[in-house]
Amino acid sequence: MHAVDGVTLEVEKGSIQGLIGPNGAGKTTLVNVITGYVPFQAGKAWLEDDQLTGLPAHRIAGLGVARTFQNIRLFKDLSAVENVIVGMHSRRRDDTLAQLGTLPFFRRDQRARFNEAHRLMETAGLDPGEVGKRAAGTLPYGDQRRLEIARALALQPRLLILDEPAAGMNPSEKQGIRELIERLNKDGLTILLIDHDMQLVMGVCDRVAVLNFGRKIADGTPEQVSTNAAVIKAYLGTGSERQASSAPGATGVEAVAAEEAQAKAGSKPAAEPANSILDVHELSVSYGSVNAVRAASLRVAAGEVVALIGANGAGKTTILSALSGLIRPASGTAVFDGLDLTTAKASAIVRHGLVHVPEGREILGRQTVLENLELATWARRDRAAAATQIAAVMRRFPILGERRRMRAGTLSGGEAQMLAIARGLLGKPRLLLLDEPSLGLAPQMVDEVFAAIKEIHDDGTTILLVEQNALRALAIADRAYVLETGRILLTGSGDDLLHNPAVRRAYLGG
Amino acid sequence: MGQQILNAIFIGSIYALFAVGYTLVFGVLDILNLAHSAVFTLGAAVTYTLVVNHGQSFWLACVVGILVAALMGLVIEYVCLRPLRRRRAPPIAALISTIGLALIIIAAIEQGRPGTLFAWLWVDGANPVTMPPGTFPNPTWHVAGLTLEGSKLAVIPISVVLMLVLGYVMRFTQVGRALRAVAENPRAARLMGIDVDRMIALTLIISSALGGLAGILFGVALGDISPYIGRDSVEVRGLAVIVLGGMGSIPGAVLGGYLLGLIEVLAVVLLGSNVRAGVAFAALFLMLVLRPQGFFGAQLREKV
Amino acid sequence: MRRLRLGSVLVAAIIAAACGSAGGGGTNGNSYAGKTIKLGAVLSITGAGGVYGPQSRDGMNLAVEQINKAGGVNGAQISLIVADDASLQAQSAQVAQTMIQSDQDLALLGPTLSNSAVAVHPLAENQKIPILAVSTTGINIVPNCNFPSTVACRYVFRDSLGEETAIPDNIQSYASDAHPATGVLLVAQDDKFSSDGGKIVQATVSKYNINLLKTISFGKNEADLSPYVTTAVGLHPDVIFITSLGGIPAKIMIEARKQGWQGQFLGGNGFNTATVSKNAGAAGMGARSASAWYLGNSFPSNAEFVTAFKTAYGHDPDQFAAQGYTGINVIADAAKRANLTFSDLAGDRDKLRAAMETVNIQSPLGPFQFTSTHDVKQTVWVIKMDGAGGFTLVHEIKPS
Amino acid sequence: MDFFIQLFSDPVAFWQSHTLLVSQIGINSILASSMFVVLYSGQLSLAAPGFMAIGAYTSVLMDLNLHTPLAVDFAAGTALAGVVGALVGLPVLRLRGVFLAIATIGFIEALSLGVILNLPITGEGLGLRNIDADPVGGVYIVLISLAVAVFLLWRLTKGRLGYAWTAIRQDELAARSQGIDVARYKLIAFVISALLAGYAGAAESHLYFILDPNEYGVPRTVQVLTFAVLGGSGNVLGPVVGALFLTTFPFVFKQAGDYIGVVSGAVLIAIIIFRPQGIVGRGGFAVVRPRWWPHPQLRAPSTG
Repeated sequence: MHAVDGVTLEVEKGSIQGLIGPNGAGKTTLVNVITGYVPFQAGKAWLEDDQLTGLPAHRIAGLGVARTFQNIRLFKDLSAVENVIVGMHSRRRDDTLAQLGTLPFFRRDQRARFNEAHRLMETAGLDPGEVGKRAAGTLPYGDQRRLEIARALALQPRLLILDEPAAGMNPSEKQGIRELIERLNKDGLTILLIDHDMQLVMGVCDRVAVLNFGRKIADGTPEQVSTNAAVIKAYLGTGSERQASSAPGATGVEAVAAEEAQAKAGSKPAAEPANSILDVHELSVSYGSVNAVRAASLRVAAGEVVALIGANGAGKTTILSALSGLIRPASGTAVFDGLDLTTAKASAIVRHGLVHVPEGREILGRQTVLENLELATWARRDRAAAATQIAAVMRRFPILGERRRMRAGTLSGGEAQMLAIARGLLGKPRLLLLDEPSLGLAPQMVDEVFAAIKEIHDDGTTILLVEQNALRALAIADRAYVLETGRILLTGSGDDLLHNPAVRRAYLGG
Repeated sequence: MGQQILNAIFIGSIYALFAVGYTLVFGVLDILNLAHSAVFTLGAAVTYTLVVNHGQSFWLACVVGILVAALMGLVIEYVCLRPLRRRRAPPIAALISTIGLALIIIAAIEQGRPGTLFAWLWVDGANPVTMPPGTFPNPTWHVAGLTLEGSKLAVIPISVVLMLVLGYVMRFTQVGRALRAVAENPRAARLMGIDVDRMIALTLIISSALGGLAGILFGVALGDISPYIGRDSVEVRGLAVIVLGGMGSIPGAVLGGYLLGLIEVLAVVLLGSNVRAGVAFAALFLMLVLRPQGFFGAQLREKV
Repeated sequence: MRRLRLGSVLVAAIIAAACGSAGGGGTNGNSYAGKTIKLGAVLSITGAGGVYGPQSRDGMNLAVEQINKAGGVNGAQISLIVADDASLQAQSAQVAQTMIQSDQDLALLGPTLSNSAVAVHPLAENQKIPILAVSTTGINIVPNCNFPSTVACRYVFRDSLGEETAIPDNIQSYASDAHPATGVLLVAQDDKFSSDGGKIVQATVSKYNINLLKTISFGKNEADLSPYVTTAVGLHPDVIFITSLGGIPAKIMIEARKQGWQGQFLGGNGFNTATVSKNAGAAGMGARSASAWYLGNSFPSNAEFVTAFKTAYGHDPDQFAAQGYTGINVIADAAKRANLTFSDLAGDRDKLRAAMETVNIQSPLGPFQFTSTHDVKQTVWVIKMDGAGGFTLVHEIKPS
Repeated sequence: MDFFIQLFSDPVAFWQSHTLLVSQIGINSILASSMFVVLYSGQLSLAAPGFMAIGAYTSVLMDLNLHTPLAVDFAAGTALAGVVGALVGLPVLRLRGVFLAIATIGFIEALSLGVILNLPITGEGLGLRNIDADPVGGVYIVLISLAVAVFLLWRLTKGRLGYAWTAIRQDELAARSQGIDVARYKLIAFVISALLAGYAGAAESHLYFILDPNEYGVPRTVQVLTFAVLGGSGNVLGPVVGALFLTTFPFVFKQAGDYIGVVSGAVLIAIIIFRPQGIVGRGGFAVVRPRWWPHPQLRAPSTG
């Protein structure tokens, strides 16, 4: 299977090139290939007239290709300044002997480096005086992103690759990043920008390339791309023409407020059920200094399908993880059918009938499909029933029946997703948490997955669905919550939200 | 030569039995449990003390010895490992804490003399002792120039059967699957309702019980029980074995055990002198440089 | 230990009072009343030498208590500190250094193993403090402790029977009894005591035209000796010579008997302790070695020593206990005649050294004197294991 | 306690009566520092005793046979250790974590098999008698070289090299993205560590009248690792503190008597559990640091 397949991409010197595409489209893989983390299978890459093909990562960096990472990779225990100084490595003369002698010019250089580091942090919009001495890992999320950029700038790169610099940021932070990018570009830096936030990408990029399933499906000015039907299809999923006509436009930030109002007006007050099986109240979760979920409240009644939608980093997955006991919330309550989820052990939660099918499936690649299924019945006491259900499941997903003796690691993405869902079912759930079940799947697979979900629901299982294919999710959802940067932005019935522009904004940025 | 092959198979079984427990813990936790060889010694010591100083029957003593070893497994988990897991400490910290426990166990046995704190555990100090003859049936046959000694012969089927059972459990039972799940992806395991902590505790119990049993078999069959049998016979060799077989691989550990036994005896027969322990390591060193994943270590990549 | 010690004190008191032997009752004019003579013993309580060390310690403690109860050395009480060197060379040296420098001891005893002696004795010589070896029997212990340098060490003495005497005597006595034709030598190569023994065996056998078929060496930390024994037994020798330490001889005997070998075991000082005889059990029956001491020997002071020891510790003493006991008495006697000042340590150490050269006392080892090379001249007892943890006498060889 | 009483009441007498202890602390500190270098660059190498042996035997043999001045002996021993370090490092450094650890153990054992135990010139396992040893006077050399070593390391960790090492230790991937040649800097660290160990070996060999082969085995490497990890391997001072603490421990707690082993084992566990990052390091000395003291950069415990 090809993560990236025959992609040609030219970045014009001094320009900002955008690279977009739905999750799993292969954007990050492409970057990893360019920067030498993943070996080329075929093809070549040049930076101006330097060959990059086949060089080790550190050489490529030395040639002036700086990058940031999608999941921030700072040296967490070094201070912010030190992080930036590490970035100067490749263009810094080897001063080992000088240090040993603590020669004066070493001290001078050291001071010079500190000053430069401070300058770079200022460029990246950090206040060195304030954050300079703090350990990088303890900085707020936004600052960590900026620091990573400052560190990248320390290489004095010819090309700067930003991998989702704005992920999980709130509008004002995003605005800051946008200005930063534009400023860097004005100083003549060439930038390759990867981000989910259309509004950002469309706003700053001179040209935008679109990847889907490892292939380039469009390349051109933001206008051309944003009106390209293939792109819209790739993004909002395989909906009917009606949705396709409402293209993801580059609505300016100034429009945000207006849309906010429009959204509130457009959506009826959330018709939350009185008697709920799951009741989450003011739930807040934070990773260190990052507040991933801020006082989110939601309820699910028995028999419902409730969708939880929102852009990347909005906190959807975090909420699910908190519910299934993988992480402990900072505050708030979450009760499932009398069981306090904020304190119960993960194993107890499963036994109580709340089963979480995680993002990225997390199937056990080293065990066979059958073993995966049998293990899924771990929490159950009714062995016989479990056995029959395994058979039933394999009938429902014939592909699993065929492959039962194969190592799960060899399954394709779609098959793996089926396995993950089947595993969830075998846990005998009364409430099933599905996280991004269609992630990176081909359209026909997506159809199958949703068919399966519908079936499961018809069998009377309550479902809380996190899905970035909003149209598909809303289509089968009784109700939905729209999440933005850890907050519940609005809620309402599926149909209602389908037509709500705020949803589009939540997805395509703002 | 035939006799030498027997020697090799015998000591190989001991190595294998010991290493299986060793590698099991590494496979599940990615941690080297350096207290394992101390548990080996403890098993033998407890059994001897029960028989000789407390006049218990040999068979009862063996059972208790294994139980004590298993219990020590729990101690390792609750004292050395779990607190560090809770604090997300690096694996190297666990290395140190298990060293500490090993130190305690060995010192306790070493200092056990009449009238000391640990007299209940051991009274012979640093002295090596042997099971008094007659405490257990030990028929010896002389067949075709070979000496077949009951206690040594018994070791072979016992360890083979146990290792087969363990292999079966790991491969075909729900618990085995759960253990492998914890080893591969604890997060996924938790999502399936598996209590990871309990599984880890179970791992250490099994591992330590096997280690203790290996110690008992070694001490009884070789007529050598002392505070140092663990250190001298298996502590470092155990590492060699589990690497030869590929870290975390049970069949690998078994094969590695027998292989090491064979290499060593051949070294004695062919090269003479005291190159025994060294030869194995020369081989090990080469193999790590040439084929780091060992024979069965397909999963090395994930492990590192 | 404590409990036993208390018991022993009383008994020791009675005995010492009854017959003021073993260094008791001052004959010398000068008085050390109120002073303390600090001695340090470096012994292997744990590790390979743990088989011997505790015996020496018990013997020493017994002697100290008897002497102190009997009024001490010209009124001075002896305080003995025993430190464990875990049978490791480096640790041995560190322990000794602490005793010399920080404890400010007058003299040292030990260490248990020849392997450690090569680390400790040169140190003592270098620091000019008398040291009395009570169990080290390897080659070049005395007088040339700085081997290969041939300068005789002035501060190093020994009251234990060197393998250079023990092994040849043993072989000779057995050869004259049984005229064996072939032998195999099993030696722990990486231990000084053992490998020295091995060298001596190799040098001696030809004298009694025994054909040494093979020398099989192994590491002293080997746990499983079966392969070596199998090789040895495979050669069907009349004699198996074992020169090694601690539990090893017993393990070899057991394994060899199991494999159906019927010949004779010969060895050295490594055999001469109860533990070895006990562990070997029936397998060890008849195994011969030459010893510096024998439980039933007829020397007057031996009987007292044995009774006192049994009352104190509840079991028979062995060669190492006897040598340790003698060692303390030797130093006590020297100290008595040395006119110590108790103010100038270096001077006292020299005086003691000089006095030790002229020691002449009755001891469980017999009438005790040092040779000009600071070695011991004494009766040698060829003994064999009785298969039940004890030894029986074969020959008594008077000093030539 | 009288240990401290003397230390403070009569330092002169204390110094005179503990010179060998002090030198041993010095040696152990240098060894710990050599362990520190590799840990600091994110590698768990246990080869130190091997390089010690090289340094020790080389210097003593030169001293005894060629009668070259001490300085030359030391230099030769150290240099040879460095060269061997480079040769061993090249193939071995591909390995990570436990595998590197075990490969380096293999190196130690292979070395003792090939060189220490079976060559006439090295005494065939009986060790070498070094009649020129100076147990008391050696202390000054040791302390001076320790000071120098620590100072140099401290400088190194502050400069380009140190930043590279820290980057590698914390996140190899990110380090590469900053243009750091991971393989190269790992090797540099490995060789420096070899040099330090070699020097320590040479120095130690001139404190004792005997080179004890047993000092260059696995137990020693475990001991040194414990120094470094317990002291805190994120800071140059950590390993020195660790060595100081653990080396003096038995002297300080004389009243533990025979139970010293048990006690120190318990202490080991306690410390590592409550301070997984080591005694020195985050929140370690910060606790006792006076207000006017300059605030240190935060450093991570090495995960080896």
